[in-house]
Amino acid sequence: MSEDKNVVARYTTAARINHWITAVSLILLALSGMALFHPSLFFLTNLFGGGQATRAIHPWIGVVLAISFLGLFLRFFTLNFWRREDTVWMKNLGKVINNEEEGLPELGKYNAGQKLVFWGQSILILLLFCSGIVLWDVYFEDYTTIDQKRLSAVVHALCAIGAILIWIVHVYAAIWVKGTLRAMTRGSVTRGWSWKHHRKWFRQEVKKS
Amino acid sequence: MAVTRRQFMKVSAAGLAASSVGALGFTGAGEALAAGVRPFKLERATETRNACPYCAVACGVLIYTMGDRSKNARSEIIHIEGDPDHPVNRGTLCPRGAAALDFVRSPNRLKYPMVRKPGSDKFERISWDAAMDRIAKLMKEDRDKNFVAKNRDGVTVNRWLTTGFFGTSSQSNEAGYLTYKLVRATGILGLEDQARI
Amino acid sequence: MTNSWNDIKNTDLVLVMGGNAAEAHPCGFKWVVEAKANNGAKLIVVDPRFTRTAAVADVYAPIRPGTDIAFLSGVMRYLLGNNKIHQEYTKAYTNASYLVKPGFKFEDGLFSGFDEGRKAYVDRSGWDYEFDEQGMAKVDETLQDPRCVINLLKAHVERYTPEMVERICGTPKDKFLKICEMIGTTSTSDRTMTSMYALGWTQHTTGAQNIRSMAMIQLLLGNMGMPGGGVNALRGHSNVQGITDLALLSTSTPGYLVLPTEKETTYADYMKSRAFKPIRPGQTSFWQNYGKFFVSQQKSFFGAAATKDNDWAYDYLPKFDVGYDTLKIVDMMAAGQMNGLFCQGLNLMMAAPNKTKVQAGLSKLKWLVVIDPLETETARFWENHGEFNNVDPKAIQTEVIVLPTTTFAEDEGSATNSSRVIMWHWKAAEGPGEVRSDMEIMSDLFSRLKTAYAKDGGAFPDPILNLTWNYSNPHNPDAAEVLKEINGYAVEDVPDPADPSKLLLRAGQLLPNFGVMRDDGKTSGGCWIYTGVYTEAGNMSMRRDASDPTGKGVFPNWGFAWPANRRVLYNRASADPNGKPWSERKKYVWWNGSRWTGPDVPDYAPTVAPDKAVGPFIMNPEGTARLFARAAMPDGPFPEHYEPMDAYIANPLHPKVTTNPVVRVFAADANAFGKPDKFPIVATSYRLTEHFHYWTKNAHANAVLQPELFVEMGERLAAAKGVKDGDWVEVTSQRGSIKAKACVTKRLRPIMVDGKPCDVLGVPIHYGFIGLTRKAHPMNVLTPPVGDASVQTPEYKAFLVDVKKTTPPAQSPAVA
Amino acid sequence: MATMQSLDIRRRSASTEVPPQVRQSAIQVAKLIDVSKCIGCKACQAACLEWNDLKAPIGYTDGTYNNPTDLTPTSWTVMRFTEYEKGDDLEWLIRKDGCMHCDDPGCLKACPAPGAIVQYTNGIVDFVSENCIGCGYCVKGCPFNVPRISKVDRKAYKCTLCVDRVSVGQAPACAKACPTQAIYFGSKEDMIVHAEHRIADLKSRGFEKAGLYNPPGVGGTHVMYVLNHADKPSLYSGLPDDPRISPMVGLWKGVMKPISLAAIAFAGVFGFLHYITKGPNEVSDTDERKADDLAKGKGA
Repeated sequence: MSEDKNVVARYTTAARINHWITAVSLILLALSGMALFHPSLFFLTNLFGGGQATRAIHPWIGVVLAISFLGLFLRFFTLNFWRREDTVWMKNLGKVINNEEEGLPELGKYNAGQKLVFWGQSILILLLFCSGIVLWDVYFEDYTTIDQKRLSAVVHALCAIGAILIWIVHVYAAIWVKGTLRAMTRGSVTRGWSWKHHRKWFRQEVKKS
Repeated sequence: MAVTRRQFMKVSAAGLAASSVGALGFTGAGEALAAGVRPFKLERATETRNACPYCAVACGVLIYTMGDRSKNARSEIIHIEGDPDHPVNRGTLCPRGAAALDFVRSPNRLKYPMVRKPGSDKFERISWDAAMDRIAKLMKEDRDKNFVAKNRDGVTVNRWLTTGFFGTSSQSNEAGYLTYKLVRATGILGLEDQARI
Repeated sequence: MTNSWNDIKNTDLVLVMGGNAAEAHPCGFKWVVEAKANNGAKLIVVDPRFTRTAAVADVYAPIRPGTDIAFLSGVMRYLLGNNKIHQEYTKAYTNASYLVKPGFKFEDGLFSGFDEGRKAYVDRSGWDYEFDEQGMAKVDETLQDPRCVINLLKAHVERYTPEMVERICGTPKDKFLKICEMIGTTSTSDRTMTSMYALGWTQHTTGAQNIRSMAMIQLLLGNMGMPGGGVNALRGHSNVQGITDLALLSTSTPGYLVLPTEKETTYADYMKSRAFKPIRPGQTSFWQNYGKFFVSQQKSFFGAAATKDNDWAYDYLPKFDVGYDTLKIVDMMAAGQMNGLFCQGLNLMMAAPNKTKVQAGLSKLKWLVVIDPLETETARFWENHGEFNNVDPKAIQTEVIVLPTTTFAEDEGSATNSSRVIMWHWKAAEGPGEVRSDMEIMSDLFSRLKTAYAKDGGAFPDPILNLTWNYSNPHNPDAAEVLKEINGYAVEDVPDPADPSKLLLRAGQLLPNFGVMRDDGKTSGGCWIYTGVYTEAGNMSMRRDASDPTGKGVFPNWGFAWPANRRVLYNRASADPNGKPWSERKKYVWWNGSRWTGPDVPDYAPTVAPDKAVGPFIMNPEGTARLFARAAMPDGPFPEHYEPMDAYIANPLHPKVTTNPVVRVFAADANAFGKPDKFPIVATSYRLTEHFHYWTKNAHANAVLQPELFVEMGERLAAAKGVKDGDWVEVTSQRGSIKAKACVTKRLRPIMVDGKPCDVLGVPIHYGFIGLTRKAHPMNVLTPPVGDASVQTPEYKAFLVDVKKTTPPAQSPAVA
Repeated sequence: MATMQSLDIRRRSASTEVPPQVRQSAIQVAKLIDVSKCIGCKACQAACLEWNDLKAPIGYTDGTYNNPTDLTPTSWTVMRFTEYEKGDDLEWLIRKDGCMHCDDPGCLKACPAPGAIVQYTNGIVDFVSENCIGCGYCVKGCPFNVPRISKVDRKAYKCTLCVDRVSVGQAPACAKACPTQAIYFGSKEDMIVHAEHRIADLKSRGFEKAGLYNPPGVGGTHVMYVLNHADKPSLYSGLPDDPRISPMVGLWKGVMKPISLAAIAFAGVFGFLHYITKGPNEVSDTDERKADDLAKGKGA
């Protein structure tokens, strides 16, 4: 338990740094990737010092993301195994969206939505990483055929869009569900927030103290 | 005749280049759409009519040089391509002729007279004067010593057999003629070129 | 070339044999492609390799290297036997009807007059016509007499049946007959064949006879002097034609005059064998003017010092005992008989056969002067380049002086192309560093020698002291001035022979044509065939009128073609004896009732009417062309197949005389030849289109296009040796061995020779240890030091080797 | 001589602006490569190197005549040699490879950098180096495997059809050099007519299947071939039988682009609407109290 008696510790400092490295990488990747994906967004390359620089930097940011995300993955994957209550929660997704959460099962550290975000990003980032390597001509041009590169381009773009959509959901959820953001900014959440959203986890935390 | 054509070519090339700027129509397309067409590199180059140095098709070539032959501009050859008027090649060139520039500008061009002394493992640079003096001296020594004025039968033969001369089939007729005169005047019989090897 | 590059477009059939025109002369070959595309012409390629010329051919046939005479004799047999000859042409314009002396015989591979001990036809008196009392050759117009040339020829080629051709050449009979049939179609008056050959025919011990064989075929077909016909030598260097004309050759002087032999002790002796009296009634026998050309030339060389009294400075010329050709010079060098050598733009280390011998010879010289725009193997023959040139510089005592020269782009002057067209080129820029032109170098050398001889005297200084060098700038003459000297001018006023009261030429006036040359010293001219190139009307080699009024590819006002601006030689033969064109389609030069006319300059006296029966081959004293060569060739009046010196098989025609019996073999080379038991593969050398000899390995782009030495071999041979594309192989001949990468190809199939499969291996010549290309063993390590019996061109095109898989060469540090 | 023509732009890579459409080039240019006349001499390669100031590296031989062995950033055209045995007869099929200047260029379609690839109204497809970002998408877009990315400057290179020469009324360097008129340059219309004559000649010489290679899958090309065996283009060192822009590239650079942006926009809009209609999900006081209770051990 936190020193502050009114809050519950949710993320360690290391976890938060890890998260924010991932977050920043993902945003930069999205910006640079979108710049190269759609002509109307090419102007975004100016953020990175022009088209050449964007093209050169993007894969390196991808490497940062991959490593960083691997850290997150190792940290959290055990907490993201699917449980029976997640299925129930998912069945009541409509209620969740309508801010009617009465009667939903008590949840552990993560709800089903968060788990889907987690697994979704895990899979997509893996795919992005692999397809990105294939497309990273500077170092890997000679290892694949052009058809494999073409496939990778499609996969990369699709996964990127997927990841961006998930990211939007993720960010919006943090905005929508008040009190969430501080988990990643200050590392702790209020007791009330914990009670409301992750009661099972809250109980465990209480028990631990 | 040559001058006329060269002048004509110069005028027309410049004309083409100038009119093309308008023809490109980039002003109409707008700055954003102007493409980076590489400027025509021969626009103001000096054109000289020459012949390919390789095989005996002797294709006509046009040599383009940087510099307008003014006193203070050293001409540098920047491009060589076929002479479209030449009846045989009509502007075409083979892979050797098309790369004749790389022969002229080869890193393996000899630039200075050099001598390799007996037993040495290197060339040393010498002056033209020293080189030519040395050659004349070597020639005269050998000729004076080994010139055969009469053969065993006492017939005048005036020949010099201990020095040979391989001439080149790539020099001009005029250079070849001078070479012939000089070599024969010394009495050398061992005079050959690439004609039959 | 008897015809011109442009004229090829007029042809109906192109035979590329003994050459590889598409690769060696791509821009000239365009006229073959043009003839195919626009004249319905067909292209036949006969070559040991399926070349890039073959890639665009209608018919390709393989042939074993060095068996061209057997093939061509087989063609002659077919033409004669199937009446596919141009009867009227053959009868009127060749010596077909001439009677040959009874002394002429051919038995067991030898012509009459052979001396076994001297390996020469010592008595060639039988190789001639029968003459009547007036000294005129006897003829049988009915062609019935068995001693007629044509009947002797028939008998001679009778042995070359299609089966024999297949046995010797390895050319499948059906392919051979198909080609014969195609060639036969050009015996009609409205169709012509052109022959394009190059070093594939010359570089054999039977080189000159290869070409003669084709000339005979063309005569039988009536294709000489015809548009789209002729025998066309595709010459190698840009000015090899000009330098041949100007005689940078051991026993020649400019304009195809011959240097005196030591037997010709006086000018009168010399001229005795050069009377060239006609041997048929009323013939031109143009060489009767020999004296005029010779005297004018001596005046050019020695000016006022050449007088009637001193026999026009006859003694100033060296007199030869034997020819000092390349092989002879190298042999003398290797025997330590030479002290000094100049290599002016000729890379002897690469260009002469048997590199080991050349290397040894150069090492025995006291001094070597290399005049070249590029680094060469010759200039660095003493330098160690690992296994590519494994020598010890310390042991080599030759002093080497290298003089850098300008290239084509950096000097001006004229050059003569393969079509004999003399064309001027202009200087574009200065060369790099301290380079000087050949003219400047020669002038400098001359000036120093002259000064030294004037000052100190020495051996026979007269020709040096009296050599004309009276140019405005004697240290670096203006090329135009030299061309004027070559063209010739009147030394003093020349009266008109027709009307002595009139002046034909003023003193100093440039000669308009060689017809005005004189043997009394009144005219000067360095090379009679060039006369007309620089007249009072200006420098004709500068003419650049690209018009071709008749569309026959003549371009009469582009440059100047020797002789007399004539583009097709023997063109009188394009009209029948009555002066009418043989056919409308092949109309070229004809009699219009008062003179000869047509798009070209007639090769004939312009106003001599056809009824005078003057033959079209005006250089010959008989006025006709020779199917029977008389004694002009050292190895026989008819061509005969002999095996290359590295003989693959015993000659099936006469096993006792397998090789050319009169080939010159130096004592030092007695063991230089390989036998098939040890070297069972036939090799041939050749040029690649991406390279020019040994220059372009120094040019970046060409080094990119073909960077490294390889040898080509067929799939059967490669399989037998366990070799794949790109593997290193060692090729060994009796002379030595080289390493190269293997190029395994379907284009070299084994051919059936004498009933057995024969593998052929090809080696490009271009690579050495200097250059931007990958370092390589010069391939002339492999080639035999022996030449054509007639002109001593080395036998590069057919030799025996063995091949095996090997390891890459150890790379040595790069130099130059 | 090539004809003078304007070089207005018809297409420009990754551009949302529409090029001016009013002016239309009078002439579509084309280069016709007649393999039946080609002697594989590589004059075109040498001329290309010289004109474009390319210093290709000097390589090694691999035991074939193909040198350089492939297109590179410094070799924009290469000859490809194939030995083709047809019964007892051998044919040496030699093809000059290089940019085909497709009418519907896959490279341009794939390129993400505005103006890095342009197609002029005369049909020439050109790479504009200053705009090129070196991503290699053109390589993926090209149905002929032509563009190459330089390892030195990471920019894409290929044959420009000598646009600098054509723009001043000269033929491309390769076409001018070709000794046997195997490369012929002019208006596309004229080239097609010329090709018909050539095909007739080839048919008369026994090449029944001779024909023109001007593949419709890419809208036709401005570099066309006359082939002896037009029924089997792939005989010629793998010339595609029916080239078209890869469907994957079509997907990637086609529908995916708008759909993706729409999806992202939709997600954003959905979130916004959700927020303003449903409002934030806040923790109530009750929740706080119950949580406190639990924390203090009173809760359930």
